[in-house]
Amino acid sequence: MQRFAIFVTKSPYDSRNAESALRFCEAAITAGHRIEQVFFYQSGVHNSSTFLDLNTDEINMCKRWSEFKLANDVPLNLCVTAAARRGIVAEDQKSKPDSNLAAAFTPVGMSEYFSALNENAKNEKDAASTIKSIQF
Amino acid sequence: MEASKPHNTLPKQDFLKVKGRELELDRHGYLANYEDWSENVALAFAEQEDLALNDKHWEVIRFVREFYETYDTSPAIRALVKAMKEQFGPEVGNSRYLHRLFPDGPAKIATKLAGLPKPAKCL
Amino acid sequence: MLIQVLSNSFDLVQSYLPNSVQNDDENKERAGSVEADKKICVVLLQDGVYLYPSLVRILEEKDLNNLIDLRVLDIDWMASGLGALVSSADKSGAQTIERHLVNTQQWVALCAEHSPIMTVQD
Amino acid sequence: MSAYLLIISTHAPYHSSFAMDAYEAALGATNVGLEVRFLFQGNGVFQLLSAQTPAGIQHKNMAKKLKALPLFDIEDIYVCSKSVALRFEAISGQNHAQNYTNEFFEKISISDELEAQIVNEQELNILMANASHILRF
Repeated sequence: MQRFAIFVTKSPYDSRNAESALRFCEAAITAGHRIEQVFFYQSGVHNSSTFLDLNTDEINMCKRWSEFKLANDVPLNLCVTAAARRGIVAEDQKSKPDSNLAAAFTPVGMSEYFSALNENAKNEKDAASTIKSIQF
Repeated sequence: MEASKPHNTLPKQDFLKVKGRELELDRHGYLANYEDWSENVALAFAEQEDLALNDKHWEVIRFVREFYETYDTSPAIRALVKAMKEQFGPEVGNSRYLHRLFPDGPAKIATKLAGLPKPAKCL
Repeated sequence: MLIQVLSNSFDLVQSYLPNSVQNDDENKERAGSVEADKKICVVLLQDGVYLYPSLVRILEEKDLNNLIDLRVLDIDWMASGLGALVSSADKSGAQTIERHLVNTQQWVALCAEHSPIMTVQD
Repeated sequence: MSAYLLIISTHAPYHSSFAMDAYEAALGATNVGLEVRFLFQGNGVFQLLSAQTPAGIQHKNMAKKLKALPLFDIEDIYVCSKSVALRFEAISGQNHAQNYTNEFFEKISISDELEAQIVNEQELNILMANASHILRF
């Protein structure tokens, strides 16, 4: 069993980056590995937007990630600063009554991703417990 | 006919009144233009924060402005402590000392008083 | 080490590949390397699959097959339509690509096996 | 061998957010005590030109920002020598390439106290292979 942390950096629709990331996550879980978290950075934060509006024969990544979370209980974290800069906001941010952040996603600081990797460094001797970072 | 709802407008602008001038603020309540700063700006913000400024406060305020000019970055707490330690030694360059001066968070408040943008949350 | 390639920029990818077999022992010792002499696994995904013909040629020419384990994700390869081209241009090409194709499960297994994992994209 | 995260910064400073994104990711990582090594590669080496004056485009000066790296405990900073050589050949298009390259190496220094380390291809491969994690921007 390997533990993975997934780092997604590209916006859906513009690229197929996030689709590969999700496919990886699902296959990894099927194979008995663990996905500790998926972290969205740079344009990757657009994956969390409920404003994505696609035809039914196209891939809606926000919906896909939300379903993935429901099925597998994997935290979907996004960098709160990267999100704010790209107009993705959560409801509780004051002065902004509306929100386009899907409920499955949690706005966090960058440290959320790196603490997971750091925990890794401390347990270096125990290879099975180390978390591997994969960027998309 | 019902008046259309003005929901696609930019957020309302806030201002800081300093000596009869209205200075633009950003949405975090920080000074929008770094060049608008003067000591009176620091005093006006200090009043908002219920803070009576002494020489030690001013030393930090001037230091963070200098930091910003050198590095084009609002200093987050860790960098602020390290930089102050290098310049003033460990008595001043430690986070307990700075927290005593600015109980609501030295990086957060000192940068505000110094007219800088709010340091990024996640750094 | 595993390199995931999502870009079809040849220069970009080439800059991460070892240049030739003659590995510089002196340099390795200087940096105290333990890992550097391990085989590099290169997995082509998305647009990376278009580099497959060039990479196969480079590996042959520079005799890098002992240093680089080249893999191509099957679904992305199928999507590209390159398969028909490669097999019609060169009879042995069809067999070669068979050896390099991996499915999603095998890709995951490779990632579980190698460390670190670097992604090259535009 | 200590565990470290290698951040590779491969974009020039002002056209896109990549340079800033790499920089902020590095700062975020040291914030939780992770050891970070920072590599400038490809067009990323353009971030190191010391005479950047971006006031006209209303951007923050990347060269100035980079000088703060040591204050965030990032002290292992590397520059890919091949990337520099390739780019200055392209700029000069002539035999001045070597002069430009030498000039570049003389002028870059992240801060007065800290020199970036110039690495060749082999050193680079080792730097990557020995990393615990790599993020490339």
